[in-house]
Amino acid sequence: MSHVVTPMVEVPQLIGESGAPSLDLCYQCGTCSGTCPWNRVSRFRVRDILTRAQLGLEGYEGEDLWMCATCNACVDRCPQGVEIVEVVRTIRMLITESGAAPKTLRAVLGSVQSNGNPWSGEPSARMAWAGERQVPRYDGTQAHAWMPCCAQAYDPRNARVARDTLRVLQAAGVSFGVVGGGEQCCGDAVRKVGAESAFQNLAAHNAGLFEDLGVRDVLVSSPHCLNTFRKEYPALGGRFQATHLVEVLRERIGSGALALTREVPLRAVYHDPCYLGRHNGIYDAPREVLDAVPGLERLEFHRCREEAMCCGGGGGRLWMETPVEERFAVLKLREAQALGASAVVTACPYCISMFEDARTALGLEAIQVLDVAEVVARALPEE
Amino acid sequence: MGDRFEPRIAVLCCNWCTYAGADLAGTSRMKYAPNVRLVRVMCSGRVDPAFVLRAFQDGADGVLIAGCHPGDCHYINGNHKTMRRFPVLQRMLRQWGIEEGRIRLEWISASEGDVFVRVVNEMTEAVRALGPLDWRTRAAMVVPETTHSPAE
Amino acid sequence: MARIGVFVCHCGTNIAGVVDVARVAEAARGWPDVVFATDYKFMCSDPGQALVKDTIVRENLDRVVVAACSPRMHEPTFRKACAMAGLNPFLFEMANIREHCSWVHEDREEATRKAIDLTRAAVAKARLLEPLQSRTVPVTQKVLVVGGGVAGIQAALDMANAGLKVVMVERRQSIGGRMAQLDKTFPTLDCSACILTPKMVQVAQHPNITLHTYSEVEQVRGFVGNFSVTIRRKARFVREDVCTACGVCIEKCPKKVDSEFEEGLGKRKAIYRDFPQAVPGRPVIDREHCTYFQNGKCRICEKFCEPGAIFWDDQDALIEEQVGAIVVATGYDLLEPDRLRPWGYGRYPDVMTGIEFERINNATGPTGGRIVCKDGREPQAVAILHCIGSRDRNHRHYCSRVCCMYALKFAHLIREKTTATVYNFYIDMRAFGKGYEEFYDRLLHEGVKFIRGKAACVTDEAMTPEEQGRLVVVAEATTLGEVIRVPVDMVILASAITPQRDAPEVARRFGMGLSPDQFFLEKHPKLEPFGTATDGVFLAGACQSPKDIPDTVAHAAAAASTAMSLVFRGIVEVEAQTAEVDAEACSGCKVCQDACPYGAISFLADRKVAEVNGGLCKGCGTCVATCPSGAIRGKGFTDAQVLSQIDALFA
Amino acid sequence: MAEGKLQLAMYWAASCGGCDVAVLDVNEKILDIAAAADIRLWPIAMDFKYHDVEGWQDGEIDVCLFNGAVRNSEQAYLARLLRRKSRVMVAFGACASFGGIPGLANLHDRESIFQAVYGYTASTHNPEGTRPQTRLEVPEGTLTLPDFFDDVFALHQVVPVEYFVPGCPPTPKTIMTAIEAIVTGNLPPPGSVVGASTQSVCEECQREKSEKPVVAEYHRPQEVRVDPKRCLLEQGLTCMGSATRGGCGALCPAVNMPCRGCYGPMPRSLDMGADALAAMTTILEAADEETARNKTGRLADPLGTFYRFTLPVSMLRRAPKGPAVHS
Repeated sequence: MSHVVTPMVEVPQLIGESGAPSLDLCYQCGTCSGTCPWNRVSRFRVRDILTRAQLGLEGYEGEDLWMCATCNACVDRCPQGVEIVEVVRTIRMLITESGAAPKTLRAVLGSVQSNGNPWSGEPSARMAWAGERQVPRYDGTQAHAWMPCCAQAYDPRNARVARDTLRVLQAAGVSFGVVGGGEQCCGDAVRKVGAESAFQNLAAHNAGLFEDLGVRDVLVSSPHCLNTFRKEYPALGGRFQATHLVEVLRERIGSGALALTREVPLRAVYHDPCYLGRHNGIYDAPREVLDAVPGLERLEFHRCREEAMCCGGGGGRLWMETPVEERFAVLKLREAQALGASAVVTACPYCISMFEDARTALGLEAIQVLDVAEVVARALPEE
Repeated sequence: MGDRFEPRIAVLCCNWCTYAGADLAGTSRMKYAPNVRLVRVMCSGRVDPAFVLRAFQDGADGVLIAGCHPGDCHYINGNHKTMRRFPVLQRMLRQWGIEEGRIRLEWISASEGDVFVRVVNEMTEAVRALGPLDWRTRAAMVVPETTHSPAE
Repeated sequence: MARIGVFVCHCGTNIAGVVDVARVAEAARGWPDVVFATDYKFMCSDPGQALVKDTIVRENLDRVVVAACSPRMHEPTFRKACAMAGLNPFLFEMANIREHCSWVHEDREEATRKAIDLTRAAVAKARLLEPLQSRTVPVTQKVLVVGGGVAGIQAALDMANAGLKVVMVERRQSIGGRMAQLDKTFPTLDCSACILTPKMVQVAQHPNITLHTYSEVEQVRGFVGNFSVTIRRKARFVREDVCTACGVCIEKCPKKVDSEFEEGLGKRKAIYRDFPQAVPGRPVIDREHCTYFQNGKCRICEKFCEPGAIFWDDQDALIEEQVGAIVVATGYDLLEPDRLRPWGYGRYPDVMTGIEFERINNATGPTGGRIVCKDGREPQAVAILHCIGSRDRNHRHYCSRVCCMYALKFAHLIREKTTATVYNFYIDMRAFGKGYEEFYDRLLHEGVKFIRGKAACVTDEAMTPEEQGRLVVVAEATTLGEVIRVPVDMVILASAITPQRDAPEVARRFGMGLSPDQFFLEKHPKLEPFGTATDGVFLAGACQSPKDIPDTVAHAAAAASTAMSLVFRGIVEVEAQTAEVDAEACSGCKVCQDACPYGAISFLADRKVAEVNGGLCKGCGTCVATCPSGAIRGKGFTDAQVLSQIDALFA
Repeated sequence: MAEGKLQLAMYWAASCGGCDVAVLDVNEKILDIAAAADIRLWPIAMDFKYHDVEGWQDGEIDVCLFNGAVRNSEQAYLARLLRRKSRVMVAFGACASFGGIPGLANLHDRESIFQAVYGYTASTHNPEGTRPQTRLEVPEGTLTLPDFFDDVFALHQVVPVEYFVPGCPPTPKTIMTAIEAIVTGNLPPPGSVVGASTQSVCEECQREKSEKPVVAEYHRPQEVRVDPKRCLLEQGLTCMGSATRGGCGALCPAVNMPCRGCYGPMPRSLDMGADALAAMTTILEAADEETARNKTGRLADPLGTFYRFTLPVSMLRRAPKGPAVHS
């Protein structure tokens, strides 16, 4: 019995026209698969998707398509400049927009539709994380409009980060106010799973809201918000800048406005969030902030900075199931353990969730998972 | 050709790249709109902005300046001068009321006969859409026969 | 009143099939100053040219217009015909009614109207043409060769053997270049030094070659046939007429420095020659590292120099040379090392570049030719990674052309000298030269492993016990669709061949262009791959693009022969259609100085006017368009001439 | 000139009056003029009526110095009238010679100018939308106003002109040189510029130029601290000196102001704006298109800069009439 396949060139043409013309450039060297973090734990090969998509052969749209965590490691290294993440996103879009998104994503996308966030959180409860705390509202006069991530608004673990961030921002004398409830999810991950129209709605809502409020700069806690605000909103009418918390903290510490005085005796290994690092080139700011914390000893993962391994939570992976042994965060926690670290510190709510899950799965009590904001909060002088 | 407006387009181009590219379009028997007339100079750097003004003044509806790609100039960097002049020329013509689409700068190499054809066709269509410039009529200056009879 | 003759060519049916040529000639008869117009089957044929010549005489024509094909094709033909009939050849103008008209349009009426327009424009310009004189100038019978690698050596010897005086300038202490660093050469595996050093010695001994090593070309002035070159001969602190090259000074010098020739893998002294067979053999003192220059003490070399050749007061010397042509053979460099980090270079000592491996494998190199890891062990497995930085938009877009073959050569040499397993990680195998595919086949027979997939990274992070303490190459074996991890002990990176870092500056100095990849730009990629934008300046070897040795030698020989044909001809014609400044109208604003790509315009400070050097001017006309006073005339393309064409076409 | 005193007329049309003041600026030499000439007409200094001039015989005036551009019917009438009465007609000053600053109005037509002036400018209060009328009947008779033209003309575009004396205004030296030439009859062929140089302002400018002038970036004069010694163009100021006829003595550059081009184009110029554009952009440092676009973008108002005084005599002369093609 023979098994032969026939190319269907309409497929690559459609992908090209739908947003990823660089697909054609792939010359099958395999650098992407060789760079991909999945190669340690699974047989997922992104080049396989590219080759199949180039020829329109069955398999490009299969389950593997949903594996990609959009960490950008392959894109950075691709010798042909193929925008691999864009290719994946575009194919996902063709599928999701036709209503065929994987089941695991449907609840999330439904929540985005009805609540404006992926966490099934009530829009009216968006500021609930703050409890009784007085949080200044953005009134057009402050330098930054602070927008905590949806994860921080609705996920209890990340809500702690938001509360510490509030303390830190106030201690640092940052001029800010929160948007305060009307905002919706930035849409980065929504777009990466291919829900383009949902993303467009979110973006139109937020861009309009910021415009109405006269926002010039959005201070974000999530690198995903940063990425989409900086790179995708401008084309959709967003006329504001975006700054990540670590950039502000670095500036405040550097200028002497924020003094970190309390010892924080941690052996902390910093995990580079893909969307802060590779996607936006911010590697030094979080490290400089941590280095300003008294008593903190900073370690590095074997693969760090440009080569850092993803936590596994990007590109919608946060909402999908991964066997424990295949979770990147699990691998990284083990490495942190081997390094003798007492904490993994990062600067992204998705990374926090992924690492916390991994910690639970491994039953690792000895290692804390912390956001840079939490570490800095601990170093603040006592109130 | 019917009644549609046939624009007249001047191509001021260099000998080495664009003129040769147009030659290649010819030897390859490619077909393009007959609306262009080439004026050959040795380098696009020789294109005095006054040549462009004169073409419009004479009645051209569009002017294409074309030369070697930056970095490929037969005269090292004569085309860099064109590249620097052009944006100001285009802006200045806009001030005169000559639309941007009527004046174009393109880099067309000796091997790009197809590009020459595409550019010429595109420009012909674009200028056709803009309609006649008709400078001599629309910007005519005629002193009215004065009927002025000074009254005390 | 001009007397203009117009000749309209049928070019068989090429023109006449679409354009009504008789109507073009008819129209021309009605234009002012046209005293004769006709159409004819083939204007470029002998009878066609005879028609032009006879008519010039019979009708007493003082201008000729031929409406036919592209002037790029037959302008020289008809100019010659005019000249033969006693008419200045620059009183000729051509209308291109074939390439620009009959071949690109189908509608007969449209095409004929356009042909008439084009011919009218040519006549309008012809009316204003002026006689011009082509000038010739003598050519200096000497050639400069810049760079003493195999390309420069080949070019210099070819020319010197033909009896031409050659001046060779080499930046380093010795000639020999990259080829001198290589051990064996593919695919024949002959010893690089064995075939190169005799040629190096020939250069040194050749009566027609003046060799300046440890020297650089600082300035180039003049134009084809008449270049004047300033060479900086760096102070070497060793009297060349006294030194016997015995080498005792080198032996005694206490100061060790990383050797450039050994790619930093070995040491040299502060008084040194690049390698034992260096040509010239006389050493130089490296002022930057010499202890005496650093703190005023030592002078051990001086004590041991029996002939007394050490000369502390030596100074850089500026040498002026007049040459008729220049061959640039400045070679190549390798990819910036920091770009190699993903493949472990700079992190792991046993990751090396190809050129480093050449030195390790070389009997005169730092390990005496033993293929060993940094710790002295022989490797059990070696990976050779192809396309590192080549064919890669993040680094260099082009193929470096020699890596596939030298990777095969390395594999062979490793198999020959060790028991190591050798892996080649490649994207495509490019074995295009004579005997290359056969060499590839030979390596397959030798059991070398080929993995089709580019190495993504090299790491020491072990995932299995076999990987412990070794280097792991990670790649997708794309034919399998499996990511494989290969533990090895040594990694050789076939890193991209790049232009010399100072290529842009050198290009400016010699008036050459740069390709987008920053290699020197050839005059024509097919037909003149050794010429440059500046007449009389030629390219040889890898400074134009990556080349292997046979291609380099062939390229160099071609550059030499072209340079020779220029020099031996003895005279060179300089452009007649140049720019000229009317000193009366020039106000000395100097704006034209920057416009000229050739530095052909100088400012006469005493008269406060600009002047064009007719030898340097190539007639591009950029200064003409730039001059705000209208004081510069572009001969052959004057303002009035170009405007007459525009008016004829559009007024 | 023939025996007797020179019969001199001076008139101003569309101009600011500066040219007339410039004549006074020759100081005590005005007495020499008065000694050599009978000033028959000079509206700025003395009262005249149309019929005075109409009553002269044709050719009765030796020289008429006519300043100002022609932009309405009265000016055209007087240009023609004075032409008839004068043996030598001199376009005096930049406006008469080239259209001058009023000539920049050629970017618009009468209708759009009226719309602005009687319509929407901030200082306009004209609820009835009143527009000037050329005739108005009142009980006392008919009132007339000159007819406002669509175009601004240089004098020679209306009547034949023998000589041109450029400048905004002509410098005293230019005026005296021109008048001496006229008085002594030592004149170049008709159609020539008198009182000015055949070289550019650069020739007279004392500023230092480098061997190869290049401009890093263009600035407006208020944006930079000007080096008092160096060439203004090289400092990135849009100095028109290299494209402008000299004779003024480079007065503006001498006081750190870039030349604005009031002496008009060079003798061999095809088009003054094209000259200046080519010169200023060619020497701008920019090795790629994006830099070229960005840097040339700093060259503000190219048309107004390059044709500040010469729009009506440029190749394109004016913008197309009728509805504007762009806002």
